[in-house]
Amino acid sequence: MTTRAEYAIALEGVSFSYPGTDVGVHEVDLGIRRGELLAVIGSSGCGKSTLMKIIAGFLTPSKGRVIIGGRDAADIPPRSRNVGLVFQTYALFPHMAAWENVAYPLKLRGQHRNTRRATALKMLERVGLITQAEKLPSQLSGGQQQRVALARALVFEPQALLLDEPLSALDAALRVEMRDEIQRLQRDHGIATVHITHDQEEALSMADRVAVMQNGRIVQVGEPREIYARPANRDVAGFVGHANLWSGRITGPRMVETKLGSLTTEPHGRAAGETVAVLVRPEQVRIGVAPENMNSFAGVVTRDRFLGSFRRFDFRCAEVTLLGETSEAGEIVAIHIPPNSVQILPDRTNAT
Amino acid sequence: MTTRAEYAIALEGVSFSYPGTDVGVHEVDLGIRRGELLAVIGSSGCGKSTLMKIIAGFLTPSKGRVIIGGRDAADIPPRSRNVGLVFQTYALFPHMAAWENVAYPLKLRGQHRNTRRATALKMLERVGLITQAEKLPSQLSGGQQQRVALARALVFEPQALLLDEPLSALDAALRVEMRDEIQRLQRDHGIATVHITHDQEEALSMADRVAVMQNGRIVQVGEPREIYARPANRDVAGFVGHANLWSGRITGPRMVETKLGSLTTEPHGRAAGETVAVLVRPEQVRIGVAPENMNSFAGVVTRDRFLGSFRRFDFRCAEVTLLGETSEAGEIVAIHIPPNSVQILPDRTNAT
Amino acid sequence: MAVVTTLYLVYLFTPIVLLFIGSFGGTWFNTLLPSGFTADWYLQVASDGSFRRAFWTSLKVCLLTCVIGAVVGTPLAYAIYRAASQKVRAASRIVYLLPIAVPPLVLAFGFILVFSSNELPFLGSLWVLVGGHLVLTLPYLLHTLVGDMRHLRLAEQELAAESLGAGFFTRFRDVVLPSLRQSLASGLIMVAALSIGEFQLSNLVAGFLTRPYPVVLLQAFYGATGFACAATVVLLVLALAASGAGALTARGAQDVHGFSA
Amino acid sequence: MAVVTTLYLVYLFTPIVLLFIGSFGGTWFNTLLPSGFTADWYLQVASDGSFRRAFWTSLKVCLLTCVIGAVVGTPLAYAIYRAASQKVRAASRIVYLLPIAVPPLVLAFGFILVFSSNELPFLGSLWVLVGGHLVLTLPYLLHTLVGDMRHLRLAEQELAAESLGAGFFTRFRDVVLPSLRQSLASGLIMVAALSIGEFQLSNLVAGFLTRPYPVVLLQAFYGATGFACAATVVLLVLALAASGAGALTARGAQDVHGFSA
Repeated sequence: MTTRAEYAIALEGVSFSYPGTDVGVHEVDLGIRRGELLAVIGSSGCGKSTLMKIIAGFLTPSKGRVIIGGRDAADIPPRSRNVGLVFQTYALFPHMAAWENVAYPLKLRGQHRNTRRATALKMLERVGLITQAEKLPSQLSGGQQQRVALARALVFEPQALLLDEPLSALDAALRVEMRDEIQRLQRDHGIATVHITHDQEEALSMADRVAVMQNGRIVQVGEPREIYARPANRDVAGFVGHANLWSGRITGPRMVETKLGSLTTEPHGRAAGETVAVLVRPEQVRIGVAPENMNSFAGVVTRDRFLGSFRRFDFRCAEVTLLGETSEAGEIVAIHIPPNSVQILPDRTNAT
Repeated sequence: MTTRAEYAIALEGVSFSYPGTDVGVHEVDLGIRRGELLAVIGSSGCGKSTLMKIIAGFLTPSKGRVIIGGRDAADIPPRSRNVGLVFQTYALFPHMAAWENVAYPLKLRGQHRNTRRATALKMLERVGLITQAEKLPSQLSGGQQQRVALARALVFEPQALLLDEPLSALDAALRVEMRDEIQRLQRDHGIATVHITHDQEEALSMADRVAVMQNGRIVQVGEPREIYARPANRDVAGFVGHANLWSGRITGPRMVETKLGSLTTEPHGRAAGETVAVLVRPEQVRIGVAPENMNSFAGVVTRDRFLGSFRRFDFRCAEVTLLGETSEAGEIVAIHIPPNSVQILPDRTNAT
Repeated sequence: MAVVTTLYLVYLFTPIVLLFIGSFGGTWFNTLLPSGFTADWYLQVASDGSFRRAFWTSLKVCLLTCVIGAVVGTPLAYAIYRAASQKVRAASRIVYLLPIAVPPLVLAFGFILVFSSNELPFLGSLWVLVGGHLVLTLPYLLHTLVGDMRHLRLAEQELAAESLGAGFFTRFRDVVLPSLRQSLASGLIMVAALSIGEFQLSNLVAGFLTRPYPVVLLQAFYGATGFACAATVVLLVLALAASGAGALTARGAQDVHGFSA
Repeated sequence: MAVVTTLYLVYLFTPIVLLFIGSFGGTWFNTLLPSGFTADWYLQVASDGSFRRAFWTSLKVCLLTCVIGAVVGTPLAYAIYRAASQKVRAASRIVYLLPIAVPPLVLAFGFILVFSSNELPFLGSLWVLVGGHLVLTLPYLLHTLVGDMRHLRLAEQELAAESLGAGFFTRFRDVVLPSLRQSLASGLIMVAALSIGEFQLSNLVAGFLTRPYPVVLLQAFYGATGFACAATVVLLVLALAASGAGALTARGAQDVHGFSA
């Protein structure tokens, strides 16, 4: 357990509902460690943007506390929270040149024009925009505006950085490029960062830790690898990464019954008859028949998606369509699932 | 070679420039076979949307011929080309219910109200929207509107289907889902389809063949696997899939010199001293040192992106950062590149 | 902010409230408020022959302006929207700017010049009045229609319809017109409200028998205050009814694309 | 389409062209066009005392309307834009609709009632005139400003500024006002054009010495045609200059968000 002092930002039992609705966040406990990039993911309406507004101080929680840099932030207005924000639409000031946008927080802090210009230019250099310093936001591309917004949010050395869907206005190729850019800046500054996104791939590939939100609650927090490999429940498993998910019924200490058939698992320690969810990640599906036919199924490939370094196929056997991934070319007539790749999860959302 | 009759749509030496500019398409030869899904990819402004407008008849080429169903389409106006179109913004009629939208082309063909309603409902059932038939487009989600647009473009059994960036208005998860949906409908109808997109992953995973456009010209046409494995030039290699691309100079029959160092390749048949581009796909980068240190390099991982079933890492050795992919966890201190994974491509765009 | 807003609204509504009070007041002379309560002034207005004629003239002109406006305005708006050329766009800008750039008085005098000539001696006829109202109101209608066409991405809808097999007139009937129903309705009701309230041009080009309501109303101002108040309230209610209906018909997005209330 | 557009433009510009011709014409009586060429009418207008006084009155009223409009309108627009509550939005709808829903004649009569009372005997003063123009023009200014605020996503800019450390007044000075420079300019020039052309309200509430130009102009219509033409052209040029400047200042996007020409 990390102590409170190690957190740049900590939320303790924070709740908030929009007036007259049930929508909001409920009993959220979450700590963002110094220097870490924490991604908050969830589908739209899950409360992740509300959470960001609470941290930034634009919303006041009805219950619980927001601790920033070890201090209760309840009485600190947004403008004094010393937290850098980047919006989906960048929210640059259209009448200020790129460098003036970046220098604005320094101006507010009373720095002399020459000093703040120098600092802003240095910051623009770090985001690779030194040649665009005199341009207005409308003269910059989407990716460049994004970089200016990042520079502006970092230049005053805030205690934390909050990114609200910063990449969703960019197109596919640029989005992947900007992931690296954001991560690099975040590492260079060693700044605690909350990254709000609905794109699980973005979260997994960038974050030190990922918090998964559902219906205003945080259902799992962990490293990307952990979230992916040991999802807390069926919904998290389905939301994070590709997944084969079936309902199952325990039929023995190492057996579970699914609509695909009876699957051998590692010892799972659950009682016979229990209803569970069964997860098999597509890359764990092996091609060909296993010794003694264990967890092996014959069938046909009904769809084959070439994704460059690998292919993702739909494999139809009996009534079930299974998702698999392989880097091997060639026809597939049978697959098998190693027992240690069959994961037993609690059915539905009723916790770990 | 396919004969002309096998093509649903064929372009022969088609050129078009927007008045007063050099922008447009130049000398395009392209055939879309019956029943095939052909993706046209390229960055924005490469001419792919112009190509679609030419096929649909909204633009008249200044040179060359458009052959639809074996007939020269020069004198056929757009409304008689019998080609189904799906736009990025769906372009549904806002005052018509979903079923009326789908039934509209049948109405134009003089079908009785009851007949066309029945056909439209059958079509909506195929796209899984039978329960939404009476709703107006504004009451449907983006994905549902997309399905209605597809149903409307298919219901009159057109000779071909043209999709203009049909997925770019959807969010990440829905986009992947709709890829499968479009592919399924296209297969079920066995309809020749041109799919315009800037997203190379989308093209590779969906299409039977992919045409890559650059500056108004088609630079390569082939199956996804072929485009990925044997790109025609450096630019195609960089645009399709992830790639390590370096400039190189041939130093021997099986040697090429790059900034990474000297690399051993398969026999490449190029003259010593020739300037080339060297391509290594990230998934072909192997971890650890090879026997006799062939193409082996020591270094450190500077960035590590977890992507679920694998990770993509930046590996820094000497002055070069190399992109690699692996499904193995653990630290990486050295990598090597098998000689058959080092591809020699012509430098720059000067043809195959 | 709330203080400024409140003050402004008070400033705005005091005159209107006074009008209402005055129209029901018995006597009113050099006091802040009138004394007594009576509906008499309204009865007087209703029984006054010139007011009755003017009332019907106003309604007639208003209706004709709306009908001709719709017939001329819809294709015109469509032409402006579809126009690729810079010239047509420039021309449309001029049309939009007209009601602001050219005071109605100037236009009215121009009309007098045109229609008092021997060749076109129509001054005083109802049709000149309708023509004048048309010029004054069409820019608002066009602005509403063109704004909504952009908002609805009509061009893309048409491309889709064309690819599905619809020719020009079919598209116009099936796609363009139905899409514009709502904005045509809200635009026309605005036209109606403007036409009913128009005074400057009407005052100069109307004949004695074709004087619309506001022109006759002006003369009432020199008579009894209560009578004038009642006559004014009638005009206000007429105009409010029209624009109120317009507000109800307007699209939700009208705040974004213009005065299409 | 092209035919309709051309006919409409001809219909629109014929009166205005005739005005120009008439203002330079020697004699003009019952013929389509006048005969002779003279600049005499303009000289007569320039030397006429009441026209000169009216010209300066109009400019004075226009300037005051613009200045007060800017001072009152900017915070008002901001309040409307930021208002979360449905009530304020409804109130702002009413303000926008005013110039269409309430004929200026009605407003003018209301003003007479208010300012001819013993308590507020200001009828005929310049300030009542300015007040009237303010009520008539402010809705257009507010509409332009609020539209641009939405267009510029000012709320998000403010959130960003707040997170960077800016308090309310700092934000208003550094972010809100500079962002609105352009739309304030274009809105005010529209206000100026409207104020210069205003006749109905001015005609009723102006005193003999504070009559603005259009009111005096009306009397010219009963004199020599050439004189009236020249006097009208002066008004037209004044209004056109103002709105022309407005068109140049307007944002490129004004077609989308209202009459902010």
